[in-house]
Amino acid sequence: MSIPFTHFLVLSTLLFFIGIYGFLTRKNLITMLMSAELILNAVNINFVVFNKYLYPDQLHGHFFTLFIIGIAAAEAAVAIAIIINLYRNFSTMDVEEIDQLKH
Amino acid sequence: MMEQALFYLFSAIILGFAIMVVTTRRILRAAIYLLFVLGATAAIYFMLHYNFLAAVQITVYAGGIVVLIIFSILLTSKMEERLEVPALRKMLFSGIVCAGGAFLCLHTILTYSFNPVVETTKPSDVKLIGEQMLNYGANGYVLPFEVISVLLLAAMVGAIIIAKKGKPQNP
Amino acid sequence: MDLLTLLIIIPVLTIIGLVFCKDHKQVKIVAATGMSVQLLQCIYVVIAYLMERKAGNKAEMLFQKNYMWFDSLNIQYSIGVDGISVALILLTGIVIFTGIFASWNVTHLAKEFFISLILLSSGVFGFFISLDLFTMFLFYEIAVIPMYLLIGIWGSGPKEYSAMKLTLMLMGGSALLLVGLLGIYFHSSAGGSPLTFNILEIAKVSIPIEMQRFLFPCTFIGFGVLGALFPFHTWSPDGHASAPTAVSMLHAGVLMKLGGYGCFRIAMYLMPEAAHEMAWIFILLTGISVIYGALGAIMQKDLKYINAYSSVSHCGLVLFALLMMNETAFNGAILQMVSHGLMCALFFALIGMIYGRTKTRMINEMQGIMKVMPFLSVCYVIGGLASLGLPGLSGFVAEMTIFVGAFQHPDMFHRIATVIAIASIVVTAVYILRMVGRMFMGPLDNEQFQGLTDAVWHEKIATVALVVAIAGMGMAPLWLSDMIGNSLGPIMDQFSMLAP
Amino acid sequence: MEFGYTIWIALIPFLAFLITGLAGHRMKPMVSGLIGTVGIGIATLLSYVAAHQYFFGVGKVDGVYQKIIGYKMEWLRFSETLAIDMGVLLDPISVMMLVVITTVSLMVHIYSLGYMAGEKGFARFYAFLGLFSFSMLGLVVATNIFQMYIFWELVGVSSYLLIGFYYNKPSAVAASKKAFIVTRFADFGFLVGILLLSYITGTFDFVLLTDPEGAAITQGSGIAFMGLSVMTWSLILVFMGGAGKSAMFPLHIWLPDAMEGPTPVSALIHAATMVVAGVFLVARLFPVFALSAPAGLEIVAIMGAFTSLFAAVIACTQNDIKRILAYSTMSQIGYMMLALGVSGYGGADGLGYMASMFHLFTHAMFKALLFLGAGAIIHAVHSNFISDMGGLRKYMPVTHITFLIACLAIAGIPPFAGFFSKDEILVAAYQNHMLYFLVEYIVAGLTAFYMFRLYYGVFWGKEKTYEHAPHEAPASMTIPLIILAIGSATTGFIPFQKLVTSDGMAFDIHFHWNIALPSIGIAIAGILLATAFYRKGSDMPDKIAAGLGGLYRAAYRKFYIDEVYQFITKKIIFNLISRPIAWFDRQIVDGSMNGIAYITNMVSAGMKDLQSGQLQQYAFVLVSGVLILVLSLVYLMNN
Amino acid sequence: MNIESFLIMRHELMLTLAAVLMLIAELSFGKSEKSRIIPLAIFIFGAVTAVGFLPAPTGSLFGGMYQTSALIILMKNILNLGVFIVCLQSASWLKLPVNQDKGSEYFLLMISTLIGMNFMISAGDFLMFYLGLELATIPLTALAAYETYKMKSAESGIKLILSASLSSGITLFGISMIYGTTGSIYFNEVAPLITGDNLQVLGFLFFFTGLAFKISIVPFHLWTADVYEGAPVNITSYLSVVSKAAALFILIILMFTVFNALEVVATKVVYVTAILTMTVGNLFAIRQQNLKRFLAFSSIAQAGFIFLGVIGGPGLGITSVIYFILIYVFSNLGAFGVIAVISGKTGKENIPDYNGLYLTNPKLSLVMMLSLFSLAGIPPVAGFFGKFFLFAAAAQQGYYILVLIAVANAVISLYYYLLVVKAMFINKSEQPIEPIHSDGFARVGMVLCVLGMVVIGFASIIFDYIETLSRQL
Repeated sequence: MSIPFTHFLVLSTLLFFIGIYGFLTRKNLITMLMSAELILNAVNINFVVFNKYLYPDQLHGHFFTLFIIGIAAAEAAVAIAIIINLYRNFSTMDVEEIDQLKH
Repeated sequence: MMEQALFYLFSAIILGFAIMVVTTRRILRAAIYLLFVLGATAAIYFMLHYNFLAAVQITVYAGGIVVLIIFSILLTSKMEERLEVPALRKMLFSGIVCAGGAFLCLHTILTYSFNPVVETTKPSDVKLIGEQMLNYGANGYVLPFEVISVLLLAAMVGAIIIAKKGKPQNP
Repeated sequence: MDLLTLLIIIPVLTIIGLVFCKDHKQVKIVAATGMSVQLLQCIYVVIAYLMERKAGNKAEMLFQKNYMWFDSLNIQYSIGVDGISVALILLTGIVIFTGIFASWNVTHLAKEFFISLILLSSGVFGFFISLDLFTMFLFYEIAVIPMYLLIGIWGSGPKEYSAMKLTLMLMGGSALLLVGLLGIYFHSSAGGSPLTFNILEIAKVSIPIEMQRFLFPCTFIGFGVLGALFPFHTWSPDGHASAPTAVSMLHAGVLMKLGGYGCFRIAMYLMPEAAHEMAWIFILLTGISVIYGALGAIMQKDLKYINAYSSVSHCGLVLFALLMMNETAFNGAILQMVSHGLMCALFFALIGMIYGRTKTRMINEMQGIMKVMPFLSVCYVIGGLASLGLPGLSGFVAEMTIFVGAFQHPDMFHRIATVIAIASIVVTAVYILRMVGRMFMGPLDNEQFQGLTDAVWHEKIATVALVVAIAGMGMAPLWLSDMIGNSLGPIMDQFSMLAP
Repeated sequence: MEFGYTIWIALIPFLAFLITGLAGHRMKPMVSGLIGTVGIGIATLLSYVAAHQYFFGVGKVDGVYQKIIGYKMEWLRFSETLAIDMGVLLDPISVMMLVVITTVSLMVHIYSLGYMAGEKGFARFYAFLGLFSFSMLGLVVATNIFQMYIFWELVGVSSYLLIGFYYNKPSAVAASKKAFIVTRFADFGFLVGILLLSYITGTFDFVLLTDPEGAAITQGSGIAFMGLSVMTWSLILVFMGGAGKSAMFPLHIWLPDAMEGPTPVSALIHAATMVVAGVFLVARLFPVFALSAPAGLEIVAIMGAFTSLFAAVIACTQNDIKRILAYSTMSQIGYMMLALGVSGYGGADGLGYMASMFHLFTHAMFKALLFLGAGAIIHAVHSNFISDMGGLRKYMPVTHITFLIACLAIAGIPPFAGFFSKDEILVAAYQNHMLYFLVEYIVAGLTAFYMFRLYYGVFWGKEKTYEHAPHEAPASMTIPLIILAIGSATTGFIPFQKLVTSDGMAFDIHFHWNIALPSIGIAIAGILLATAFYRKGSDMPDKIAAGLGGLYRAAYRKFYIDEVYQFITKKIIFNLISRPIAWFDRQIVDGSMNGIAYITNMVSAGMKDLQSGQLQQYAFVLVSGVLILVLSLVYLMNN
Repeated sequence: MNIESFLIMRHELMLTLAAVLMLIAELSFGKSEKSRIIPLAIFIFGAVTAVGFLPAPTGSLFGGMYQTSALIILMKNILNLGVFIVCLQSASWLKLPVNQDKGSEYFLLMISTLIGMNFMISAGDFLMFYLGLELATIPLTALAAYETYKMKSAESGIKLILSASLSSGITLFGISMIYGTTGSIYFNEVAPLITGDNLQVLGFLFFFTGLAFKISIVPFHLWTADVYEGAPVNITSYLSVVSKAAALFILIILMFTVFNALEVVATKVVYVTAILTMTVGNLFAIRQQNLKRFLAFSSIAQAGFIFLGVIGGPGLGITSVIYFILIYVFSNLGAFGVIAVISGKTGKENIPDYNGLYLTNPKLSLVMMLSLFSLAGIPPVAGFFGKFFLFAAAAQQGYYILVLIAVANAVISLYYYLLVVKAMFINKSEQPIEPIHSDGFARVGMVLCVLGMVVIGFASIIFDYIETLSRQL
């Protein structure tokens, strides 16, 4: 194996923080959701790589990733339902406008 | 060598498009870039011989989630609309935090002495995955499987009741 | 049911009875009956105690009972009394009894009023009979909290502010206290014996001195807040001024004694070394309390403020005496608690009654009311005289015991502090006489006061009971002083190793 | 115990107090008056019996009068050695005081039946009188210095109550308050003195304290403090209490004001009994003073001398009949103090002591008489001021004669009582220091002058027009006058040197013509001067007063002592101490408590933007929170 | 698999069964019969709760993925009790016309979150833990956004789900690091491999964040108040009590098993966050006018107090945490019950609206007062005992300064609780809330709460029982 193992981790970590950056800056709710997906994806890479390179005799990381993907889907479904409700009933998509509740 | 090149290519795709996802001002494009990121990730899974996982990644992520997102975008946004650029302050602080975080994590990770085992050729074939998935002994995943089914059901129900039409009381 | 637990059971039963009352009249009858029974029970406890001692029972605590409560932490419902607690129980019995009669005119939410009042008193009784720190703390808090509602709902003036301030400051004190108690608990084990909250057990253990240095101030200030230790006394003027009559009575009369008792029984008894080491700081503070309270009282115009500051001074004297750490001074401190309890109750009862008639508590708005309400005025003067330490009334006995005790201290600093404290009796005379002179004497000019009436039967019950108690204690103090003194032996043993 | 009954001398008035106090408003006024009078009458009888028994019976053993404990019970115990006992200690001075107090008190009781008749609060008056008698009797028989302190305080409070008897009169209220507070201040010294004394000697008991061979005296002069031994300090402090009660300068200011009380009260309390308590106190502790703290005794003498002169000067200028008598009382007490101060202990050295007690005794008689006489006069003319009086001798013959006897007695004209006692004092002063003698000599002259100024002003001088024609007082008032007049005329012949001496042993005195004659001379001179000025009325006094100018005015305004006190109390204590403390308490101490609450609220308000409602801000905080935790725990704090 | 395995998993199975019954009921009941679902659901849930208390075997299943012990069973029972009371309190709200046809979904979602929590507590590996966590969160967001016609409800839903997804992302990152350094996701395999290496500490902290987010520990708490305020009252109470309790349970389990080796780090984290949480929660609570928001901050502060127990270590620490949570369930639900009743009938949720409540609604006011006193830790209600033991636990480890800060905070908290008491009892109002007749379910709920608050404190047997169980952890 010639690809340094840690490069995967660099990749995933960077992806993780890019996701977080997106989450912190994007104003549109859907783009925030996308950033969250990036975060999960980064974690997935971690699990897979660890599984593959460090502990290949079991499939813990592999399965973990599988389940994360499943849950990401469920999460996205509910989030999008709420977003659509917000848009439909209150016609807003901007996270900065959603601040009736504060202080 | 080939592998290496591919890996860095995919890495570049992932990171590049990820940045695009979080910066582009066109929301639909962002979704498409996300698709690229997820696809490239799947490609890496393939490289690692986790074929089943890669397939799931493509079907569920690309095929499911991204499509869902695209639909919702189509439902809620106008095509010509450009997203607002976030306030500079926000970008600056978030950028600092994220960069700092990345540095911190990378530093920690890179100073840790991992012991990568020598490449084992244990195939991750679908049969083995299936066996483990439905095994209720040690290293079996039938219980999580059941649980996630409950979760998906609940999420579905939840999504439905919210998306159900109802009249707003106080817009 | 044992003798002491009955002291808690009776108020609780009274409260239950009150819940089922239909109207004001029933409420008052039930409350008065309950508290009369309670008073009799208190007297019975005193008699039983004295008989038992006479029969030669030398145990540190009598009527002791232990019931395991929280097994895993060795928390027990552990009760017992010695002469000190008996004296204070009697005081509480008298004050709550008179308090009921003094609040005969409460009509707004009367049921709730009496329930809160009696709940408060049950906390006080529980506190005095407890030998277990946890139980004690529990009762302590039960005694403090109803105060908020009592002042807030039935008070006058800036009642919400005062009630809040009082509650928060007292709770702040109890917060410190809690830390202290926990610290004591976790150092109560000697040589592998289980941790305990039991005071008598802890007294046998020597808490490490470094720990004591932290825990002693916590507990002492914790209780000191309730005992109006300078500079944590400021809840007292506002609280007393806003509180309804019976609450002021109970609060100044009994609750503030919890502070002194706690300082004594817990802070000093359990941590004698630190007490000895740090006494000077607190002697300074209490010395300031004594003089400062008295001087502060001079300029006040509101009767309740006068008495509140006077309480600061008198309660300061209690703590001051405790810090002198000799038998006579201890005795004096306890006597002062009883005496001040009775006096304060009398004062506040009378202020309530006078205020009920004149609708003012400002001494400069009253003059010559002796003419229309001689009974109340005479009782007030008696209270005032007791407060300034007139022989034949309770205050003298207590103060002299304190001064004699304190002055026997071999250290110069303590004796000088004592002399300064003694100076307070002059200042006390100034404000008491000023108040008496302004209010009761002189011509009755105010037309509105001409038609006022003197005390009625329930008011007379309250005041006469207190006056008799004050005079009784003042004229025949020996039995009380002996009863307290005989119980000081084990406590002095704690301090004996510190003898210079 | 053969003297066990003596306890009842004190207790009977107390019972009378309880009865009249608690039930007085339910009975006819006169009944309560009679109860009180009968009570004190019995007490008087008992004290006569006791005096007889003591002086002429069992009191003397081997030529020495013993200290006899008639009764004793433990009242409050402080420690093994320190306890307050209640009891009766009989020795020459206490027995003598019993006689004085009961006698004068009885006279006042009887007198008041007439004087106070019809007053509102008659029963209350008798209750207070009973209380006072009880306290005063308890004071003099005290076996224990703390018992004495207790009754000392009780005396003070009964004095307070009686001065303020007319409680709806603001001046009376103010006077009572002043009396109480000033004496209270003095008592502070007394109390500290007692504590110091007990700290040194370990006892409160008089018998132990005053035993000349006792440990208390012999080990007394230990450590010194500011040049004086601690024992001396403690006695000075104790004397401070005595000075307060006995109106020694500068603690005298309450006494003239105390005249606001009913006149019989002034006679009893502020002339005959209570005000001499200070003298009695010093006499009681005399062995201690004399043997272990001569410096203390020196102070007593100086205070006595100064006060007697000071008060006499003021007395010459006053216009209010009772105030003149009050200053006169002060002056005479100064005499007694001086006598104690110059005395030695034992045998003929104790001449001053004997003289002081002697003068106390005679003074009680004639001063009570003077006050009661003044009462009769005031009763008749309804005014206190000499300027409103004149020519009363025609209307009130009995009063006139008795008053004259009293004036002669106080002026020191033989054979009236005052002459003998005052003469002994002058002798004692002379033997000690010339200066004391000179002062007292002048005071004797001044006394004669102002007494006769008063006498002439009231009974002679220009006749005023009276609204109601003055008439002689009723029998209940004149009988006590007559009895006391007899006393004033005759008690000078009692051989005090045989009965009341510093060590209980009799001694002989020699008559000193060289002192007696000049003193008679100066008294007569004073009388003559007064006769010249006031018998007919003349403008000479005014001219002299004008000539003296500032000095006269200062004396008239009582040397501005009251103003000084006013300044100290009102301006300094009230404004500079109490008011700032009240302010400090509200603003600083309480303010800091409120400040904590305020700051909490402010912080709370300041933090509200943390919760901005912006989801991304929340996420930002969350992420930075994790990173800060990581940074600090992984890198900064990981040891 | 045998019958015993079913008994071991009986909580989850019963709940799943209940969920299925709800589905069936939804499908089989006609539109007019929809209202009958509510009593049916409450009955079913009551039965589930009751059965949970029956003794049954404990053990580990699925190769260690699922484990249960007497202590865990107790935790589940506490959660059941809490949810049961919430259900009782929801009845009248569900009867409102706007919510009428969504009753079975409500119960279904609630039960599924409870299933998630049960699995989370019973988890034997990180995967089950994660699934349980998500199952406990995602349907809950749907519940928070339940009142689709209210902007605030939708806002609370979106805030919850987005921040939850962020926090779960962070948690997963942490888990991945732990997996990377140990090679396993099973708790019992991971535990011995935790060495306190930097990366593990980092993983632990990321992981901790996810739970802290659920428990609303400062600085991960910011969503709490907004979500609580916006969500329907009953969901707020559910969030503040059950959801928080579940997260705390798993936190203490993990702290003292898997991450036991990281004690030093964990202690520091808990120490700092406990102080922050108490203080910030209190300072915010002081200013609140909306009662739900007020209780949100108060519950944040309570979490800070609970951390004192967490820092108290195994034994007394765990005991006191569980004991306190038990009391907290009753206390907080008591308060929320009153708010639910009043808000349901009048829509008033602000503190000034409660002025003079005692004169019109004495019983509600008393319940509210007792609950608040219990939250404040005032005897004789149980909160006093709970707090005392929490503080004792921290003091046992010698953290006296922490205890001192905590008690000072308790005083501040007393201040704002008293503000509400003041409004109800002391303040006068021109337009007080008219006398309210609450329905039977709500009453039963409140009676349960009051009973709980009164009995649990004095009945030392409960504390001793918990103590015995926690020693087995």
